[in-house]
Amino acid sequence: MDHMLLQAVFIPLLLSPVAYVVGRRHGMAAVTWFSLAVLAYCTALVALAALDGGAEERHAWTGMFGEFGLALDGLASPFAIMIYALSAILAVYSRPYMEHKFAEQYREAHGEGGSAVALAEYVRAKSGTYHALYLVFAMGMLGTVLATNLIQFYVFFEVMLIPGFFLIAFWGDGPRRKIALMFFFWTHVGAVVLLLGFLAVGLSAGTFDFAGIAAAAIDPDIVLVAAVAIAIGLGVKLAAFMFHIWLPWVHGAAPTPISALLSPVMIGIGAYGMFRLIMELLPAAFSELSVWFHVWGLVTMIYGGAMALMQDDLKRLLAYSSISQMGYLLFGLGSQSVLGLAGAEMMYVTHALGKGILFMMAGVIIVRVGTRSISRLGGLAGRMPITATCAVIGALTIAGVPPTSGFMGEWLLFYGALETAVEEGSTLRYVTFGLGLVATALTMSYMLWMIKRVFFGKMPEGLAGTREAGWHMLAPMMALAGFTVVLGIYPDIFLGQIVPYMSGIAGAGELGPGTAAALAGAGAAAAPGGGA
Amino acid sequence: MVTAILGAVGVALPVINVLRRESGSNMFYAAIALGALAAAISYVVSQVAMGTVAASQVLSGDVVADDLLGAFFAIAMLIVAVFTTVSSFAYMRERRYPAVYYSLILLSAVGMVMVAYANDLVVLFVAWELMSIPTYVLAGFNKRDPSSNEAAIKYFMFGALASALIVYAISLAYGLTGTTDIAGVVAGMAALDASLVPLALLAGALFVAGFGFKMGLVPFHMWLPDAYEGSPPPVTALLAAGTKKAGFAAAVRVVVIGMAALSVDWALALAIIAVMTMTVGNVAAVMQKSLSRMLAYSSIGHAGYILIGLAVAPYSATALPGSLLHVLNHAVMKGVAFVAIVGTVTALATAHIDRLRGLGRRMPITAVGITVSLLALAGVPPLNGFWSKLVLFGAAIDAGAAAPWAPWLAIAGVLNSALSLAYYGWVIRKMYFEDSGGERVREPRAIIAVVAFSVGFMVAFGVYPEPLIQLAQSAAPASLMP
Amino acid sequence: MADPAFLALSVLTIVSAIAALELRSLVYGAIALMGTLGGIAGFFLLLDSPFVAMFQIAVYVGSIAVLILFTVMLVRRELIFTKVEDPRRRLAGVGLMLVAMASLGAIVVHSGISGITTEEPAVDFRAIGADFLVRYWPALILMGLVLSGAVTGAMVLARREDTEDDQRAS
Amino acid sequence: MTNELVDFTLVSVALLCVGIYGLAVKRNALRMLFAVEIVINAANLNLVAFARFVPDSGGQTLALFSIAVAAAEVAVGLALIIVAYRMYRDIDVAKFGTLRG
Amino acid sequence: MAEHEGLLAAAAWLVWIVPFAAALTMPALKRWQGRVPGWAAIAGAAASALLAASLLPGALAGGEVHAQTSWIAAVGLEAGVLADPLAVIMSNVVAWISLLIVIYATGYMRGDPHIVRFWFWIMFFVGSMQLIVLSDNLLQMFFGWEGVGLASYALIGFWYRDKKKDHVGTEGRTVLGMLDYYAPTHAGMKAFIMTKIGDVMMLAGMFLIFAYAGTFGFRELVGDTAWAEAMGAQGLLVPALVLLFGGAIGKSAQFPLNEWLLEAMTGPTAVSALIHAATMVKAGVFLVARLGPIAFALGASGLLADQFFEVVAWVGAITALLLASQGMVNPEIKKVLAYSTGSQIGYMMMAFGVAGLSEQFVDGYTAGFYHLISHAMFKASLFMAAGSLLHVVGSRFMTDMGGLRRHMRKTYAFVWAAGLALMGAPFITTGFWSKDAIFASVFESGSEWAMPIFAIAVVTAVITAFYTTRMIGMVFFGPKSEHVRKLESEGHGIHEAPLSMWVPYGVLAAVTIAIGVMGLAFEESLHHLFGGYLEESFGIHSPHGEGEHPALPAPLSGLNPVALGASLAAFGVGIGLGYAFYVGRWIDPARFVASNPVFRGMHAVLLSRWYINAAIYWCFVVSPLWLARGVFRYFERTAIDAGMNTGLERAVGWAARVVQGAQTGITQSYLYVFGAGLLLVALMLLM
Repeated sequence: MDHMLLQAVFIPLLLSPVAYVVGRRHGMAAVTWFSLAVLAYCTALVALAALDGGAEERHAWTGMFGEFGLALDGLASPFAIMIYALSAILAVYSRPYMEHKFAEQYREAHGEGGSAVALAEYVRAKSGTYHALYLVFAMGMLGTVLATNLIQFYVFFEVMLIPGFFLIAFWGDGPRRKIALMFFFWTHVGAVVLLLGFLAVGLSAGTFDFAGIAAAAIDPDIVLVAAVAIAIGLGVKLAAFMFHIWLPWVHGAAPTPISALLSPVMIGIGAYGMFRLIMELLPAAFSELSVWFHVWGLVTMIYGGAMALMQDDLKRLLAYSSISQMGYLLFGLGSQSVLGLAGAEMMYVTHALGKGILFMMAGVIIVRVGTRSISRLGGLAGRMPITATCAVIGALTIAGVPPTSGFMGEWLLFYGALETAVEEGSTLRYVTFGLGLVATALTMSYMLWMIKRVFFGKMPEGLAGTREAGWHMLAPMMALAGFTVVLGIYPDIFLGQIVPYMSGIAGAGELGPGTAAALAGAGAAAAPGGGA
Repeated sequence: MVTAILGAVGVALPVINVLRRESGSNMFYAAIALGALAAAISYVVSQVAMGTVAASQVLSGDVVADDLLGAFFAIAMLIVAVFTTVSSFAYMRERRYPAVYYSLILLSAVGMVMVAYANDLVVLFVAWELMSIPTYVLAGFNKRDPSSNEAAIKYFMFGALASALIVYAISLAYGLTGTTDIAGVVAGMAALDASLVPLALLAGALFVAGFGFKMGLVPFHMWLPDAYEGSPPPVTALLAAGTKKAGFAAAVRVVVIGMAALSVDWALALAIIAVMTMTVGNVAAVMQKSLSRMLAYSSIGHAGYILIGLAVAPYSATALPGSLLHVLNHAVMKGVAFVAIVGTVTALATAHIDRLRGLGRRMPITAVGITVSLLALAGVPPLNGFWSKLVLFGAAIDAGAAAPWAPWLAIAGVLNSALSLAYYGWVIRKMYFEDSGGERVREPRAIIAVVAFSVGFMVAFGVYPEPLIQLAQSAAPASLMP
Repeated sequence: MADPAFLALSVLTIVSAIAALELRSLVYGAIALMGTLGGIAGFFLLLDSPFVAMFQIAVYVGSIAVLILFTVMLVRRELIFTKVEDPRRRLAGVGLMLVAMASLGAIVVHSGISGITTEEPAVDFRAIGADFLVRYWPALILMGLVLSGAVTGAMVLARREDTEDDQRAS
Repeated sequence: MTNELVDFTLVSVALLCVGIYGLAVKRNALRMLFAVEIVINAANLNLVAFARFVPDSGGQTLALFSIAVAAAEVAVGLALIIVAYRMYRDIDVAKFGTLRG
Repeated sequence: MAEHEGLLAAAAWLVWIVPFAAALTMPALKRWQGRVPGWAAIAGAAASALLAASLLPGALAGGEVHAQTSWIAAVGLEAGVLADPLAVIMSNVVAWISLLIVIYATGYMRGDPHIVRFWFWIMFFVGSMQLIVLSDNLLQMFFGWEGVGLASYALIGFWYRDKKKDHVGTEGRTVLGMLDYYAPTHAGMKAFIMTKIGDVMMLAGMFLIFAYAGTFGFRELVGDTAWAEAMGAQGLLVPALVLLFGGAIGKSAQFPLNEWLLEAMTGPTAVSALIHAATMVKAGVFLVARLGPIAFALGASGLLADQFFEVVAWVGAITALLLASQGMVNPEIKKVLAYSTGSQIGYMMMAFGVAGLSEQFVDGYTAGFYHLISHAMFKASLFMAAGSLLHVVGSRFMTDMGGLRRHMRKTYAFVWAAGLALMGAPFITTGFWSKDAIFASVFESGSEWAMPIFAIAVVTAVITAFYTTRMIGMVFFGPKSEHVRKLESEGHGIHEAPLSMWVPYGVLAAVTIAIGVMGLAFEESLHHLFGGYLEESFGIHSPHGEGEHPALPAPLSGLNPVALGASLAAFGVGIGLGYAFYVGRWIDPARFVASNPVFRGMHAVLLSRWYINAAIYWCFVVSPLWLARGVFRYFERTAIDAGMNTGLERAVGWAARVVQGAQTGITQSYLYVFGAGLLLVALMLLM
């Protein structure tokens, strides 16, 4: 099919006004199916392109800043697939959650007295807006990942902010407007710092296209400065330590389906940026900075975990957990070895799955119980067994316990870190590796403790009447839970793409014995597969 | 040609008024004015499109240079004039002296256009005055409104002082080089005796002050927020989006080109002013209560961004194109924002941010116009404002090789744009996320038209900015490029 | 060294300029301003530019100053004779003025123009006329537009609406 | 011609500074108008002086334009002051301070 | 033959796949509550057991089945099963004991509303355990390893409502300010996290080895020793092995990660029997059995991993003594058994450790493994019996029992049988033979540490005999406790457990005795089997002559007299003391302890678990939480939140006010600024 990627990126955008109209005319159910259909189609496009071994499209754009390209390669495809798959799944999930939220806001605005007809009308009006913004949001994220040009990357990077801002400001919790502004503001600050880095790189290279930059020889001083700027800019998106100011608020306040998209999928794009922009485009700076990424990642992961321990608000806890998980990604990135990098990318996938489940769980609890305060929860496992099961699977995914995909991400990640440590004989790396492993215990602690406080133990008064969520909410969770287990047992679905790509970047000369042996095996294993 | 059309119509309008003896027909005069502007703009655009315009004739020696630089500014300013006229449909409906009003707009437009085309200091000065004097009147056109009058008086005092300073500066330049022709001045400055350089620089400073007053550069900006807030909103659109840009047109012609000849580090001075300007503008815009005042400060901030391009012009080939691009974009963005204010003022009789609560529901199209323009002003892609900022900041970073301080301009610029998002976002928040409970209001059709056009412009050139970038590149005078 | 006429004119001009600003009565101030404007005209004569001097006297002294004087007359008496200003700001203004004078004067004096005199004949005012029509005709057109705009604008502004409304009502 | 160019320039600078002082200090709108006129005249003086010493007709031309423009300006300015006076019964500019912040 | 091998390989795969499949069918059986899930579980466990048994003949003949399939192709990893004698025997032990316990649990868990969840996790556990046993590489094994951990977590916290009766510990009792009273969900979490610490070390070890060897496979690690040489050169070999052993420490509840096992007793007793006595805690031992030969075989290349074995031996010894000592004073029957479990596993570790330190690797290896088998049987039996007691009495405290021997005769008999095995009653119990083999191998190892470890082993044996007697005495002898009398007065008379419950532990007790009677022969054949296995697979040659393997047990011929004597003496002393205090009740233990401040202090220390638990809580729970709270309050909230959000807001607001304050609205001041600015710009340009 022609222009598969172009379609995948722009169909949601072009159809978002249609979604608005459908929502207004035919209500939430129709628009949910509409969104699902659109996103599912686009997911299929992306997945097909990925199965084809990637795709690349180029279109004329600006003379000064290069062309408009879309490329799906081994690095981008896991990100792209997760973005759209999760978006599609969450479109279904949105239905009950957002209906609940609309109704709540309607009551807020009109008191309890509003008539049912008026409420239905209200919900209809809002659902169109919601899905229109939702589609644009998804599209922005995908565009970022597929971009082949610095400026294009930046454009999409910002495009996803705008719908995100509105989604939070319209339907968030708490001081939602202020938080939406905070979100917009801080991520924009990050983005502009990123832009400075882009400009420095692009202008020194004389081109903004990735391909051109990779080929260009740039003054190493500029590269380093630019890489630091890019790292900081992406660090804000990634909510790495010291730049995570906005994240707990935003993820706590965003409407849950959006949190579930923001947290795992969107902030991970920061990591994608680090892969694509720093590791791939600025390898010299990357090798210089990688140790610092490593340490930064470690600090982030421990800090996020420690803060997560202290939270009482369920969604804030998950938000801090996301910070911690982004620390893993950074950690893997800093490992600078093929498997470590592959593991970091796998972590993105796995975090998307796990955190997606957990945020959905939080949404279920918000809808069914009406509180997010962990201290007011407890013993819900008996009342909502499927949710509890999914949540446990999600928690295990985050904690990296086999047979969930979390383990597959983590072992590669940590192994990669160790391999580099061994290779360089660097004590710092050994120590960070060890502490990183210890941090996994921390991760597990806060996750299990959260699960225990929410689902186990004594049930507070008043929760006895809690019911299990409807299938709109359960099915997405179960789908993700199933997928995380499948992926945990058979990770080749993604690793098959990631590892060869990463080894292509790292070059065969720098491999540790473990990786080399592994890859030799992989080559042997892949050869017949390639023939077939 | 443009002058002829506009000037003739401008003079003719009051005469027609006298002849008809029947005042109050707002639409009639507006239509005539609009027709004149449309003719003018189509003339300029067709000229540009046909490629009959020379790239840059700054150094040609003619009194009026019919070049792309002028055409570029002319397009920007004529668009603004059209905005003003169209939005005045709504605004002037209940007000008096429409004939004079539109004629003044046209005269001012002539002035602006001629400032852009002027290639001789004498013409420049007279055009400058032609641009300014009608706007003094326009600013005070609401005779019953004390703030309109206050704005006009402040504006007038500054304007008069500034034009006196410009004359003074011209006199120095003339005295040093013996000619008023810009090309001659440049040549003369380049060959200046070292002992005379301080005077040349003094002239430069006076030019900066004189033009900077219009551009709203710190510290010559202080009249600006008051004048913008107090003037009738369509006039503010003209001031902010139009005459301000004429200041840049003059600055590009005179300050940059003229001073490039002097081999002193004047660029640094401009850079300092640029940083001060953008910082003061953006900081002061925070927590404003009136939307027009906030936008006034924001336009001070934007003057700072544009000045970046002028400051690094000698070091980067993309600097001046960046400035030009931002001039055009800012004209549209700010123009539509003020036009939207016209809408709120006519429909709701307020531009107070707190009273704009729920605007998204009450006046959806106006609110969309404001939102998109604010986002574009903040430089959020994919809107046109992003690209011009991008080119500007890029130029600043690019200039870093020759001038080590230049990247700091870019850093200051991006930090300021980030800051600006905070107060733009605040307005958006008021419009969409808070509700005053008012009923939906009918939006003036003229405003809708302007908003539709500008939103289309901002989005279209945001997604595909190539034509504008190329236009700006070819319009920028090549003489400065390293 | 400057000749006595120049010195006398300088003193006249500057002192009357200061007087125009500082005299308690606005009327006297306006008259002192006329003195300044006349002094400038005198300078123009000294500079062998009689045409400009005449223009100065005709336009400035003859019309502008008179216009101002009439306006002054329009204003209430006590406003004419009371002078309001903040002592602190005045002090600051004087300071600024002196600093500016000193620094600008220093720039001027130390720049290369000191000591320039000329023996060349003055420009014939016919050349000016030729300039107007040949070279600066666009400016002339613009000037016409300026004047027409200013006149219509000033008229609209100055028109008393209350009386007009009364007329229309009647 | 016995006078030096610099003498005229100095007088002009002095007038310029007086004018700016007047603008910065005086609160009476009419006096501010006076000050503006002083500045314009300083500029004109400079212009004509340079024109004499260059010598060239351009300076004088511009001076003429400048005088005419000044007239137009004064007309508008006076009109504005009159409007203000009608509204406030006062011409103290410091009292026109509602726009601020 | 190839076909036959294929069948065997399929059986080896199915051994662990079948239980998983059974687990996955459980949710589908939810509709038919009641007995159906139980039957399905029995079917699954039985199928698995039969499959395991089908592997037995080949393994006993010294054969091995090794099959692989592609797994993570991207990294070149393969999944596989390795059914060598070690794995097959272990697999059978696991399979058959699980089958018995599953049968027991159908009775024990009857009527529980969450029975489906129970069976799911039990079957999941069995599958994971078999996966550990049959994996041919470390990574795959780790899946099972975490799987059993997960099942353990889920089952310890099975009664997730945290009712009072499901807790362990004495309510209100604190040790160093830490409450010694644990809810099931807390206990599950504690177990999972503590074992995770071990797992983390294990992962680190695995990765280190993988980094050098490029493989996780057990077979591959043996063949080529280049990796070990490289690691040895860097001094990383022993650390890597010790890190791997860390996993075993965690899973087998060895010192210092022993504390979770006691709280694990909050789970249903069937779970305690299966997971926390018979199988899962043996996974660590199994891991050492897997790795020990690899490490020892490196000795042939001159790479001695002595320090690794020393660590193993000492950890085992310390754990054995530490936990046994606490078992002497604890009032809860399941906790006593748990202490005993940890302590006995310490023996096994000790055996494997000294095996590596001696020339006679096979001796220690066999001894350890023999003890593993016998302990699995008698401890499972004891736990199930304890479950019956709990079931009947409704209290976990032994002080609430007493005098039950007349009411529960079968249980009484089986507890004696299994208890004697635990105590190491001479000649007729498996426990005696296996413990004696350990004593002997320790004594004969010739290591410099042999004597201290031997002494510890003997002391531990005394204590073991004592606490076992104490338990039996407190439960079955003496007067009935108030609790029991209250029950009787309420009409809930004490009665024997139902058939489905007593049969399983009866069978195990009987088998214990049966094997015990011909214990030496059993040991010899095991020795023979492992001798061949180690020789063939690892090239470890033991200098014992082949002639020393008589077909029939010549009683006592292969025994070491010192070890034998020590063993007998320990048994005698221990049971004697226990009898005096608790069966004969000649001395009142409470008064005895109170009589002397030293005893009082010791009692307190023992009852407070040597303060280790409390110390761990202080160091790893309380302080980190305290630290985290501090950081949260004084950094996250202040520096990050307030500092960057509010602070920035305030700073900008302040700046805005300053700038806006300058905008006074008065034209003069504007013009003044204009003039000053002009001057400034002029000067700036001129500078």
